[in-house]
Parts: sequence; structure tokens; C-alpha cells
Amino acid sequence: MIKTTVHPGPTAPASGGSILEVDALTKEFGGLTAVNSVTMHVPDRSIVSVIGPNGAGKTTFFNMITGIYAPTRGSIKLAGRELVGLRPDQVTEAGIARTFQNIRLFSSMTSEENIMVGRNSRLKSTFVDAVLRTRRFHESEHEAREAARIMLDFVGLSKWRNEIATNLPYGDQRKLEIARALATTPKLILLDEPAAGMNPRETEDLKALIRRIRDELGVTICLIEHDMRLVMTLSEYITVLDYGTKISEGLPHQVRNDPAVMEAYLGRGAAAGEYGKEEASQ
Amino acid sequence: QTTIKIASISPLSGGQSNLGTQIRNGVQLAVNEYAAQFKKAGFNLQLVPYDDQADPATGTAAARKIAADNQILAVVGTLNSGVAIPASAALAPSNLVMVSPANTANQVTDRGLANMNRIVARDDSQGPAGANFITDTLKAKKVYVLNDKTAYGEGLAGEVEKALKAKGVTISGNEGTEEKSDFSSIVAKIKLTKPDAIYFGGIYNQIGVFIKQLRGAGIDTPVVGGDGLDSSELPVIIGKAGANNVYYTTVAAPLEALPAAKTFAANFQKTFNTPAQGFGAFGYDAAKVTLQGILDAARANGGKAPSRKQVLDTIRKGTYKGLLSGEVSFNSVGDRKAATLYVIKLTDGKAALETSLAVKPPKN
Amino acid sequence: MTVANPAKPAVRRPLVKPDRTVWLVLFFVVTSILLLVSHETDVMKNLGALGDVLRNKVVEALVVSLFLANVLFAYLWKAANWAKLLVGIGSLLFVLPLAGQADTSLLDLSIQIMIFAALALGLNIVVGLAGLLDLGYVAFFAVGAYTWSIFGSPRFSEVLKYYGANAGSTGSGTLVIGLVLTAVAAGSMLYIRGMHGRVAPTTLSNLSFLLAGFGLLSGIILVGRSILVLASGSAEALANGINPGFFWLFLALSVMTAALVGVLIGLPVLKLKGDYLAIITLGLGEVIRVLANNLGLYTAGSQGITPIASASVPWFNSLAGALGFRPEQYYLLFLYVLVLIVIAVILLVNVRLDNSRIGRAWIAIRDDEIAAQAMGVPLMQTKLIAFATGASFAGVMGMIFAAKQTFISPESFNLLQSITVLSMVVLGGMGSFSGVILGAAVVTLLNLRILPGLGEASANVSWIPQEVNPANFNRFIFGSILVAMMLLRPEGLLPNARRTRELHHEDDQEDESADGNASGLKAGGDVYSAGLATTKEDDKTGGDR
Amino acid sequence: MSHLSTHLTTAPTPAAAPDTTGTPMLALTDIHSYYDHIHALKGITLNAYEGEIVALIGGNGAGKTTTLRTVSGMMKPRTGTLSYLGEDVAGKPAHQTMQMGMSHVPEGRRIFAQLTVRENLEVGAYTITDKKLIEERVQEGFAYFPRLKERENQLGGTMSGGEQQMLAIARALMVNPRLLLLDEPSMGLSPLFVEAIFDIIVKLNKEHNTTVLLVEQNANMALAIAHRAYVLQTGEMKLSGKASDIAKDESVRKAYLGDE
Amino acid sequence: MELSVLLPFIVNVIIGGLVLGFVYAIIALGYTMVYGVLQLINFAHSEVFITGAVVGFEVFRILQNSAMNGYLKLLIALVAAMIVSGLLNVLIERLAYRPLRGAPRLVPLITAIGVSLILQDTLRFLEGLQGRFDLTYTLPTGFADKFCATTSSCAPLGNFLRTIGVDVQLKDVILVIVALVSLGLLNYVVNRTRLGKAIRAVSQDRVTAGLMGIDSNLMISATFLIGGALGGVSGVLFGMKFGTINAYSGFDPGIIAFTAAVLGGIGSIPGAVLGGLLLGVIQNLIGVTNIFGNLLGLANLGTIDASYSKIGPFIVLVLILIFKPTGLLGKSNVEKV
Ligand SMILES: Nc1ncnc2c1ncn2[C@@H]1O[C@H](COP(=O)(O)OP(=O)(O)OP(=O)(O)O)[C@@H](O)[C@H]1O
Ligand SMILES: Nc1ncnc2c1ncn2[C@@H]1O[C@H](COP(=O)(O)OP(=O)(O)OP(=O)(O)O)[C@@H](O)[C@H]1O
Ligand SMILES: CC(C)C[C@H](N)C(=O)O
Ligand SMILES: [Mg+2]
Ligand SMILES: [Mg+2]
Repeated sequence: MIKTTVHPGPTAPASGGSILEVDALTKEFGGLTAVNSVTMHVPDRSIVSVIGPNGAGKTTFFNMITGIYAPTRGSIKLAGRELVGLRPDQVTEAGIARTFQNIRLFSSMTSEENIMVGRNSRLKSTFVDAVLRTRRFHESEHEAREAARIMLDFVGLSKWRNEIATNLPYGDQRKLEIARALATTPKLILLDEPAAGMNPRETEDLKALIRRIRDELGVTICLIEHDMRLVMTLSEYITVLDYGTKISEGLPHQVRNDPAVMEAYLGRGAAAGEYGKEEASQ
Repeated sequence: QTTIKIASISPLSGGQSNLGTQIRNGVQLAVNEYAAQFKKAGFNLQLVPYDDQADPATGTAAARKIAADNQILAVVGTLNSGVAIPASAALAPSNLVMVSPANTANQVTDRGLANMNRIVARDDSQGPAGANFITDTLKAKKVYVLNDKTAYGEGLAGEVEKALKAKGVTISGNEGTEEKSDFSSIVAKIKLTKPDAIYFGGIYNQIGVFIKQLRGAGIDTPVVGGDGLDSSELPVIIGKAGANNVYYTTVAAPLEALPAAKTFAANFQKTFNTPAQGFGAFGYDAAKVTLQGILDAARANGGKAPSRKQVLDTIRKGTYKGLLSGEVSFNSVGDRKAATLYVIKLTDGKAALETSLAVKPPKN
Repeated sequence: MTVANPAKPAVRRPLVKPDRTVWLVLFFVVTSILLLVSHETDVMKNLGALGDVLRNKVVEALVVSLFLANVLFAYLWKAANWAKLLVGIGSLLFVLPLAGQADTSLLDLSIQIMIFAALALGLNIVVGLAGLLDLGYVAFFAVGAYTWSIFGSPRFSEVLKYYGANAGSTGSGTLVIGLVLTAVAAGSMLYIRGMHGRVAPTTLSNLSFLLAGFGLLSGIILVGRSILVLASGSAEALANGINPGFFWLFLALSVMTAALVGVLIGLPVLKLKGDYLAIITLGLGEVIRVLANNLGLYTAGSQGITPIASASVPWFNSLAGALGFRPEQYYLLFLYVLVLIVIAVILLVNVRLDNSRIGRAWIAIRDDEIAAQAMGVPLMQTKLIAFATGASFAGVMGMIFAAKQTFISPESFNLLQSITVLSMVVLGGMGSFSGVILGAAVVTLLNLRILPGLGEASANVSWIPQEVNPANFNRFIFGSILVAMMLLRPEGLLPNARRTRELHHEDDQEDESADGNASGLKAGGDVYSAGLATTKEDDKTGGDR
Repeated sequence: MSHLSTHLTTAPTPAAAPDTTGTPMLALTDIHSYYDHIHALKGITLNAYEGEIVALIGGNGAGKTTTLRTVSGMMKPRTGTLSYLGEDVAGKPAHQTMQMGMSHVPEGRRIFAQLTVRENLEVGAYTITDKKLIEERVQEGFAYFPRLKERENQLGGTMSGGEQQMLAIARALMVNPRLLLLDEPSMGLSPLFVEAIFDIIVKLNKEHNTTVLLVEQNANMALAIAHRAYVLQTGEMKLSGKASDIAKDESVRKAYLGDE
Repeated sequence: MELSVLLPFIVNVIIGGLVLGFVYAIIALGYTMVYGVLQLINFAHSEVFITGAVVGFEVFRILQNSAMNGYLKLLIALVAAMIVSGLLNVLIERLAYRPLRGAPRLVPLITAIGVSLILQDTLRFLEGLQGRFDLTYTLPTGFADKFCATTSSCAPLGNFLRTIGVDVQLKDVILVIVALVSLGLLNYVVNRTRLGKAIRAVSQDRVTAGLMGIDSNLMISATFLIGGALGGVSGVLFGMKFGTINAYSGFDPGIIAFTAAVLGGIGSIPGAVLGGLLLGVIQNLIGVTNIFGNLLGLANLGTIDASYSKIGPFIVLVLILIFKPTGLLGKSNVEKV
């Protein structure tokens, strides 16, 4: 029998320590310093957010963590292991998965196949197994398909299983990207503006999904968002970037009331203290 | 009326199609001339031309197809030795005779195939002939040897190099080039090394351009080549001004020298609306050899269509007179027994006989 | 209220295929008879007018094509399995060899088709699945061909003679040094690679890896050279090449050499994107050809290598003899059977890889490299596997090609060949196995049968002037057919289902911007232009530094 | 009201409702549009009068983007009539309708990645030939979004998501359009800039009498500045009316505004 | 060998390479233009440019005996070739590529190869009707002479060139001038004009360009017209420089020219020029490596001669692309993630 464990599940112990430790991370593009010596620690099994005005360097920050850009300086440690210098696929193998600000699904594949690719790095079968159709191959295929089924169920996209991914409605494509990322069995998942293009109602659903990822799968979450209602009600900790520099961090209410953040990012409405009403009730 | 066919294999499309078409047309002309004779003998004579695109694989496939058509009794071809070698091997099992109008590489007949014959000289005669001319007539002490990196050109240039070395001539090395347009670096090297003569194993459309650029750079060094230069196009390409001091060896005497050739050239022009060149004449001669051979074999066969084997044997044994290039008979491996190599000289674009010498293949 | 339910799967009329068992068998029988009859000269003589028609070369070419279509129909049509099996096996193992007995060129043609089919299948992995445009694919074909030809021909003894005469100080001592060097270098490389799996590479470690690489290379050269020198004594004994029994070993060797060359070529260039890759592979293809043309000692340069041996299988020969084949046909028949087996294996490998983790990785890379990488697909490794797999198919077929031709020279491996194989892939339908095989069959039939047939049939038709004789217009006709087929069926003859889905978004809607249609509009948030784009060179991915 | 985003409270006030009695500037009647076989618009009827801000709201995949694409000529409706400025423009290619004074900020921004920020703006002004006027407009765009000025010579493709969104909007404003089609202009923008965008829309509408067809997921905000609104669902028009009325509609609030 | 001999030698080799390079450069631009808008390697461009060469040949042939000024003849030849090649290119796009706008990129690539084959045989057929195959240019008098050989006004320059042993023919100088003028014009059109900006916009995103009011089909046609016209110019220059062409002689230089375009960075005009010049020079230098090999006593170098010059460009390409994956002057392909 094949046992498909896609995720350790909520029974895994919460270690309390930081799973991700980013130290003095810097990225320069020519003369432009997009990310300037940012330090950030993400506690295990937490939900944290990175916010900041447009062009503050948030996406660039994610790109460095996932190995897509090479940092100019700085260090990134996942559970103590240095990630700088690793290729994106090695980073994924190490346990970080992500979604993209501009959705990047495999356009000629179905939803199921998209997720199976996400599972790829965890499969054991090799080239030779595939050619000879060994038992290991069949086990791997089964595992990948099982993972796809579980993940589709988890994000509620089962009905789209055999649809070409890019034909899905926008919001569902975002969820599919999340499912694909989860299929890599990450310790940490990075979500870049997951709620963009969703209306308030759909954003509510998303919020619930993100909580379930943490609670049921035990995955740590780090997200970028401009939807303050989502950020303030969901995050346990927030880091604020502006012009590449960390200008503030802390608990949602601390950040919300930080005048620097208000000035640079939140604008007029912030003072009214409307954000995060829900958070209080959580 | 039984139908008898002969086939031609030559490049009819692609960069060498000009020469290939010449061969096909030459053969066609011979077929036209012989049609009446065949008719009298009770045969309906036809030509089936094949295009080998100067590619060995295509040529072999064509040969295998030809072998499958039982009405085809003989093949004229090919243009390129590189194609002739595998094509003749493919024809051999069906005893289908092949007479080559152009292939000079030694290997063509050295393999000893019963079906492979050629009416042109071998490169191991042509090479030394060229070399002798260079040392004896041109009195060159230092020669720059070039080739076109094809089986033919490199093979021929190799023979020349060997012969020259044996005579103690300084050789710059045997340099190959596939370039068809820009020879500036080679011209510069020639200018630098100042050879007394240049030998270029290759075909006129490449060598012509080379000579043009050489002369353009103000270098008048004599250029010598092989049968690949035997084309009325050569002086056209070089241009009047530079077409001096150019020599080549070939088995066909210049067309103007032979009365028969004059009518051939006129007929050719009339039929195909393009002037005949050396390889048209060779194709014509080779076709005549095969057609005469078929007729002889038929006669021996009591007027019935002969078998391929009979044709093959007849041709190898026969003697054919009155061809544009003189008399043809073959030795045991299919080389032309006695060929005359003519050295032709271009002066102001006009080809004239410089010397001639009789050559014999190594075997008899 | 619910969110609108978008993107219902395209409503395609379900194709209820009618059962065509009867038709299939009928078609098989008729075309088989036609094929056999049209190649039986004696029968033809008694057929009168019909014989004349059948003898017409265009008709003949058509008969061959129709006969081969059997296999296609057995694959495509809905029919009873026994009928499919009967037609498939009957055509390929029975009727075709039988016709080949009367007309050897049919065997030649079939082998050539299958060689090209294998090449197309190999290139399909590289181009169709992994999306890497390779315009120098014929290089691997050449590598396979030369691997065998050098040894299976008199060339080998020439090489040995040369080394015998130019031994220099090479001897058994060199062999030892070479072996040690090879072992040490290989060991260090493995060690460094292992380290890199655990800790990030540094400049120093990369340099050491490179150094060890050089060491390995020199070690191998030393070993090779000393072996050649030591073996030079047997030059005379090997005047006709090594024992043909080695054919089987070389079948494996040609696969490996081609795959190795694939990796070696792939390593530096697979980082490049799109058409940069295309032109560089084109160039490397030419490099291999020019090297073959210049390394006269090993390849005989432009003179070409001949004769090239084929395996000798006595029992097969006696079997063929018993079946009425003539001795000169034995080796072609043998190669025919061999090539059938090889292509079956290749097809199997293809299908199995496609439906596997690696196949998915290829397609993922083709669709979106960055996303694929972010999902844990190692880019280089996956591409290299595609390159090496494709190359190995070409390698083994190169060897069979050499054995079939008994003569090879660099001319057979020019750019045009690469382009021809590519056109087979695209014509048949990129990514579709049956498609590319069909593409190979169609293009080969066109080039070797139909176009020449046209030339032959029209050669003696008096009203066609010489200047416009189709025999002179092979390129023109072939080009026109290419263009016409592409315009009529841009998705290929037997498109891959995945591709069709993609293409039909666009295909049904003509052009976008000008006519106001939506073809350029991709669903999803694809912001950037569809250009060649991908990563920035100054921002290489982490591991590339 | 407490659950409403703060945006609503800070939204700029729209101009007084324009005259909606004459012939509309833009009129869609029973429009059907398809992607391949997907029936995306199933008989849409919609009007926009000169000087109006019309909001189009609906869930994911409702057909909002498709509606805009159909209007601008990026895609051809299969049936139905589409008139703009009294002319039948159904099936007219985009480049022609754009020359009639339309401008479209497309979904997904579609910046010219290999052109610089300035070049992107200049291409946006393709239909203008007066060099001075182009320069004026470029400066106007810079004034709206100072970040663009800072990055004048950066390649469009390297800008951050939000920066690209600004560029897309500025680019569409280069021609000072009579009809502006906006597809989720606030997507990816930080809260500060969301406000800025809505300010700009209102300003254009007030000062230049620009007609705006606005698609927004940020429905609260959109409804606050619009004169009228349409609600789309699965390719069909579910509701239409004054924006303020729609904003109060119970079903709309539930489906799109996240009210429980 | 002393320096006094070697120096002019090497200078000549380099000058030869540069002139060759200019020809490559203009051919390359024809590829680059089309590649830019359609991401298509237009394999038919080699025939488009040879068509220009054929037109040039015909013009010179017809005007052979006229007393017309040589430069005027050249101008007529250039203009005629530009018109014919330009229109031919537009026609090809209209008939063979436009219907395939939505198809995967390899489909028009194969079509382009088909078109290329069609054109080869067609050109050969058309010239064959008049009994011609290899077409040899008859240049106006003086063009093939040494530069500044006769004109007294520039005799000092000519003398100087001669004393240092440098061969330059008048036609080479003309070629470089024509090439530079074409390049300058093209650069102006593409980078400075409204048309150029529109073409660049279309090349990146046709749909969005439409939203800016740009008629993308018109722009694509314009691009093919310009690319074809450049092809025409390069054809005439090619014929003039090398003297003889035939219907098939476009293929090889076409490939090298495209390589040059890639080397310089596809889509970049200065890149194509740089690439062309570099490849021209490298091709020539590789052709003479053996001389230096022999001089330095390096036997291995001595075997590298003209037979390798064809692959020299590719090896350089590999080396450069390994270090600069987007070509020498290619804009890095921006894709923000
Ligand atoms: N390749 C690049 N070259 C030059 N500048 C770049 C590049 N990539 C990003 N930038 C710049 O770096 C800054 C940070 O960009 P980033 O995408 O990280 O912003 P962001 O915080 O994600 O913004 P947004 O919220 O708008 O998505 C921006 O100003 C952007 O223009
Ligand atoms: N390029 C496309 N190809 C195929 N189908 C498409 C395409 N674009 C949209 N669709 C489909 O058309 C329908 C309408 O989509 P549209 O993009 O107009 O919705 P929308 O209201 O803009 O949604 P969203 O809020 O997600 O942007 C959906 O079912 C969608 O899946
Ligand atoms: C000169 C040629 C056209 C043919 C040459 N003699 C050969 O054998 O290939
Ligand atoms: Mg971002
Ligand atoms: Mg939308």
C-alpha cells in the first residue's frame, strides 16, 4: 500500500523558533537599491505579512528568498540552513514554495497536471524507472495523483481537475497556484498578493483558506498584500518596507498606528482606525 | 515494341544543378539521336532523369529505385564522386551498369565493382598531369594548393600535392575552403607567400569567383585546376580582364577544336536554349557509350532486349569511337583505358589547347 | 448568489467513430495486392493497359503511399483489435518485406522512413516536449554514424597504422598514467559534485571542478592514445574493420556517445533562451560536420568512409535465403527488421517518458521556466536529459544509417538535414508521437518517392518542356507542399491533444488586434509581452553564480 | 456600515449626474461574445452617456473584462449592436476605435516591457502628432504619478506590479480620451494610490467631462464615485441602476461586498 | 617574415573582414527587423536578399553599354532592388505568415523554409529561361579598381594606402558608404520616428499596440518592407563585392548574417552591425591562423586554415553567449517575476 502524506499535518509540533531568518538582505539593480539590508525573522507556523508602497521591494524580497534573484548581500536561512546560492528548485526542495504576483500556471496543462508538477521534486522515481515502468514508478505516479487530488480538494477546485489551468476564472487560478505550491510539501509558503483581483467576498474565502493552510497543514505563511482588511485581520506579525528599507514591524495594531507607516503607505483612511476590526474579535 | 530506358543521376536542383542539368541534357541529346536507331531495332528508347541533389543518401535512394525498374538497362551518372561511390554500390547487386561522365576520384573504380565505369581520367592521372604542367611548363618552385573540401576537390588536390612534393616543390599546404563568395583571407595569404603557381581542386563556380578576386587584388599568379574548371562559364565568372593565366586539365578537347563538337554544341543550344558546357559533352559521350553498348548487346542477344548483365559485360568490353572526347574503352575495373588529358589555357577568357598528354589508369 | 461559472470546457461535438474493421481489412488487402502486383514485372506484362498505369511512376509512388497508409489507418480508425493487429503486423512484417524482395528500394525506403521517424521522435522530445529549439540535431546523427563507421570499416586500421608510425613516447607507461589521472579526476569531480549538493558552490570549488574536468579529459585522451598505440600491431589484421560481431556492442555505444555529446553540447548552451539556443545549436551542428570534414585521420574527411560493415547474423541470412531473398538483400532485410525493433523501443521509451514525472517536467519547462523552477524542477538537469535522450535516438539511427549506406561522408550531415527533421516534427504535429512519425513518413515519401516519381513520369511527356520538368523543381514542389500544409493545418497532421487545446484558442479566431479578436489575450494575468523574455542576465538565479 | 472598507468614507464625491435623456455616447444592445466556444457575454445591454462614470461589477469570470474588450474592439462580438458616438463600431479593430477617442486600461496592465517608461507613454500618445502636446501630456502623467518620473528611463518590464499599473493608467490618459475604459485600475496598488486613482478618475470626469466605464473589484469605492452601475453575472446583466441604489442592494452587498 | 610584410597583411585581412562584415550587417538587419516584430527567423530572407542581387545584376546588365554615370547606375540598381525585395517581402508576409499569426512559433518558421525553397527554384528558373545560372556582375568602369588609383584629388590618400601596402577597391569604399548610410537611416527610423516607436510597440505586444491606436498589420507590413528593402541593398552590395551569385548563394551568408544578428543581440541595430563586423573579421582571421601558427612554430595552429573559417563565427558565438547570454548589445530580456 502506498501512503500519501502530503503534509505533516497539524500534529507536528510547533517549534516556537524562527523557521526563516533573513539577515541584512540587499538587492541592487544598477544604481537602484530595491531591497536595502532587510532583516526579518518568521516564527514557525505563523502568518506574517510584508507590506509597503508600490515599488517598495516586496516582490524582489520574495524573489531573493526563492532563489530567482541572487541577493547582492545578505543571508537567508531556512531552519538554520543557508539558502543564498541555491537554485530556485533547490530552495523549493529545501522547503519554500511560492505563488506569483502575476499568475504563472503551466498553460498547456490541466489543473491536476499543474499540481503534479508541484509534487515532482518529492517523487522518488527516476528516468530509468519511467522507461522500465518499475514499481517505484507506479508508486510515484500514484503519489503524485493522490497529492493532486488532496490539494484540489483542499482548495476546493476538484471540479476543475481536468480543465486547462489557464481557462479557470482568475480567482480560481490564484487558488490553483496555491495548491500547486502546497504540493511541494513546503515548510514555508510565500504568497504574493493572493487577493489581487478578488472582490471582498472572495477575499473572505481566501482568508479562511490561508488559515486552514496554517492550521491544518502546519505550513508557515508569509504574504504580500495591499488589501489592508486582509492583512490586518490575518497576520500575526507585519513587516513594512518602503524604498527597500524596513520602516516598521510589529503586531498589526502597532504597525497600523505607526505614523511612518501611515504616512508612507496607508494614507488618509488609516487614521480612522478602520482596519482590522475583525482582528480584535479573533 | 519493347521499352528500354536508361537513367541519369545528377543534381537537378540546388547549387550544383547547373552542372547536373548539363549532364542530364547531354544524355537527353544522345537519347534523342539514338531513338531512331533503337526504333529500327524494335525498341522504344526513353530517358529517366533522377535528381540526387548532390547528396549521397538521395543518390543511393535513387539508385535503389532505378535498380527496381527492370526496363532500365544502364545509368549515366553521377556528377559528384561522393554520390557515385554509394550509388554504384547500390546498383551493383542488380548488375546495372553505370557509366560516369564526371567522377574522377580514385575510389570510384578502385573498389573493383563490375558495373562502374567512367569516361574521365582518374585523379591519380589528373593530379600528376597538373603537377607536371606546373613544374615543367610553369616552372614553379613554390605552389599554393587549395581544395573545395569535397571528395573530388580534396582528392584531386591531394594527388597534385603528392606529385609536386615528389618533385621537390615547396607546398604551402593543402588548404580546404567551403567558402563560395569571400576569398579575401586566402588572397591575402597568397599575396603574402607569393607562390609561383596556385592549384585549386574544385569546381569552376567557386574557383571562378576566387580567381576574380585574386586578379582584383592585382595578383597574376597562374592558377591551375582540374576537370572541374571545364566550363564555358568559367571565363564569364572571372570576367574578361582576369581570365588570363588560368589552366586546367580535362579529358575533352576544347569544343571548338572538334567539328563534331560544333554540331553538338549547336544542337544543345537549340534543344535546351542554354549553351553546352564541358559536362554536357561528357554526359553526351557517356550516354552514347551506354546506348551503343545496349545496341551491341541486343544484337548479340539476337535482336531481343538484352539483360542487364549482358549490357554490363558488353559495355565493359566494348570500344567506342567517334565520341567528342575520342575513343573509349575500359580496363578491368572500368577506368578509361587510354584517355588524353588536355591542358587548356585561358587567355582573355578564350580557351585554347596548351598541351595534351596521354594517360593510362594504373591497372589494365 | 454564486460567482459566475466560467470556462466551461469547449463543447466539441463528440466524434462517434464508426467501426471500420471491414474497411480496414479491405483497404489492407487491396493495397497489398496493388503493391505486390505493381512490383512483380512478370505479372505486369500480362496486365496490358492496367499494367501501364501501375507502372507509371506517380501511380507507383501513390501505391506505396497508400499501402503505408494502412498502418496509419490501423492506428487511427476504430476497428476490431484483431484487424488492427493483422494490418499492422501484416503490412510491416509480411507484405512489405515480400514486396521488398521484388523491389529492394522499398526496403531502403522503409528503413529510411523509420530512421527519420526515430530522428523526428528524438527531436520531438527536445523541441516538442521540452520546447528547446535545436537546429543542429543532425550532429548527433553524425556522431552515431561515425562511431560505428570508424571501427566497422578499413578506417580503423588506418588509424592504428598512423599511431603505430607516430607512437612518440607513448607506451604502456602512458596507459597507467592516463588511467590514474582519469580515476583521480573523475573521483574529484564526483566528490565536488557531492559537496555542491550540500553546500553552496564557491568560486574556488567551481574552479576545482573545472580543473578536474580538464584532468579527466586529458586522462581519457592519454588512455585512448596509448591503447591505440599499443593496439597498432594488429592494424593489418583489422584491414576491414573490427569483427562485425561488435555491431551489437556499438549499438549501445552509439547511443551512449551521442548522449554524451548531447550533454557536452548541452552544458554550455542550454542556459540560453529561445532562438539564441536555436542558432547556437545550428552552429554546433555545423562545427561537428566541419570537424568530420577536417579530421581526416579518423573520418577520412570529405572522401568518406567505405565500406562500412553491418552485423553478420548467419541464422538470419539463412532464414532470409530460405524465404527467397537474394544474398545482396540480406543485410537490408536485416536492417529493416532491426530498425523496426529499434523504433518500437524508441516509441515505447517516448510514450513512457511522456507519461511520467520527467515528461511533465519537460512540458512545465516549455510552458514557463521560472514557474517550473519554482516548483522544484531542476532546469539544467531536465533540459540535459531531454537533449541527451533526443541525441541518443539520433545516435543509434546514425549507426544504422551508416550500415545501410555502407558509405558516409560529412555531406550527409548538413544543416538541411536538421531542418528537414524539424519540418517533419512540425508537419506531423509537435508533441504528438504518431504525428511526428507520420510527418517523417510523409516527408521521406515525398523526397524519395513522390517527387522523383513525378520527375520520372513526366520526363518523357512530350508536352512538358525541359525547363519546367518537375524533376528540376523538387525544391519548389517540396517548398510549396510545406507552405500549403502549414497554412492548412498549422497544428500538424496528427496534432497532440494538448497542443490542439492551446492552438484552438487562437486558431478559430484568425488574427486578434486588427480584426478585433481575442487571440493575443491569454487568460490569467500575463502582463508581459509574448517576446522571448525570461530572466535578466544580470540577475542570474542564485545557483548560477 | 462598519464592515465597509475605509475607502468608501474617503472616496471623492462625483460630479453631479449628467444628462441621461439624449442618445448615449456608448450603447451596447444584446451583445454576445465568445472565446472559442466559451460564451462569455450572453446578451449584454449597456449605455453610457457623455460625462458619466459607469461602474461594472461582478464576480470572477462574470464577463466584465470581456465587455470592455468588446467595446474597445479587442474582440469582435458575434451578434448584437455596438454604437459609439452614433457610429456602429461592432467589429471595428481596436486601433480604429482608439482613434475615435477611446482609451483602454487593459486587464493585466500590458506594459511594453522592453520600452522605457517614457517610451511607453509616448507610444500611448501614438495618435497625437503634435510633439509639444505629447510632452505636455507626459509631464501631466508624471505629475499624477511622481514615481514614473523617478523611473523615466527604466524599462517598463522591470517596474514593480503597482508601478506598472500606474504606468498603464498614465499611458491611457495620454490622449485625453472622451471615453475611458478602466479594467480594475486599483489592482495591485497600495492604499494610498488606490485613493489617488479614484481622485484622478473623478477629476478627469469633472474637468474634462470624460466618460468612464469602470470595472472594479473594489466595488464599494467604484459605486461611491460612479453615477450609474451595472451588475454582471455569468455573462448576463443582472442589475442596473443608480450607483447609490446598487450599493444599497442587499443581494449585491452579499455577493460582492463581503457582507455576511 | 618581418613586420613590414606582416603588418599590411594583417591589415588587409582585417579590412577584408570589415567589408565582408558590413555586408553581413545589412543582411543581418533584415533578419533582425522581422525577428523583432514576429519573433520569426525569416529563413526566406536569404532569398529576398538574393532577389535583390539578381535585380542588381539585371540593372547592371541592361545598363551595361549605356554611357550613364557609374554612380547613377548603382543608384538605379539599389533603388530597383530595394523596391523589388521590399515588395516581395511584404507579399511573403501577407500570403505566408499573416494567416499563421496565432500559431506556435515553429509553424511560420517551417513556412519560411518552404518559401525559401520555392524562391530558390523560382529564381533559378527565371534566370534559366535566358540561359543563365551563375550571374556575374558587370560593374561600371572603375568600381573594381584600386581606391584612389586615378583621381588626382585623392591621389595622396591612394599613394599612402599603396605605400603601406593596403588594398582597397573603390567598390569596397562604396559598399561601406552605402552600408553606413542605410544603417544610419534605419537607426533613425526605428529609434527616432513615430513609425519606429510604433513598430517597436507592435513587436512587443500587438494587442496592446492596437489599444494605442496602432494598426499592427500595417506596421508589420512596414517592417517587412523595410527589412526587404535592406535585403535588396545588401543583395546588390553582395553581388558587387563578390562578383558572382546564383539563386542558391543566399543561404550560407544568410545563416552567418543571422548568427551576426544573434551575436549582437537579436533586435538591436547596433548589435547587428557589431556582430556582422566581428564575424567578418573573425572569419578572415581564422582563415589565416595557419600563417601565425607557422610563424610561431605551433604546428597545431598551422592546421587551422580556411577550412575552419566557416565555423569560426559559431565558436565565437558560443563563447560570447556563454558569458553574455543575450548577445553583445542585446537588451537583457526583462521578465519581472
Ligand atoms: N530588474 C530590475 N531592474 C531595475 N529595477 C527593478 C528591477 N526589478 C525591480 N526593480 C525595481 O525595484 C523596486 C522594487 O520592486 P518590487 O517589484 O520588489 O516592488 P513591490 O514592493 O513588489 O511593489 P508592488 O507592490 O508594486 O508589487 C521597484 O521600484 C522596481 O521598479
Ligand atoms: N482569453 C480567454 N480565453 C478563453 N476564455 C476566456 C478568456 N478570457 C476570459 N475567458 C472566459 O470568459 C469568461 C468571462 O471572463 P472575463 O475575463 O470577462 O471575466 P471578468 O468578469 O473580467 O472576471 P475577473 O474578475 O476574473 O477579471 C470567463 O468564463 C473566462 O474564463
Ligand atoms: C568536377 C566535377 C563536377 C566532378 C568531379 N570530377 C567528381 O568526381 O566529383
Ligand atoms: Mg510586487
Ligand atoms: Mg477581468
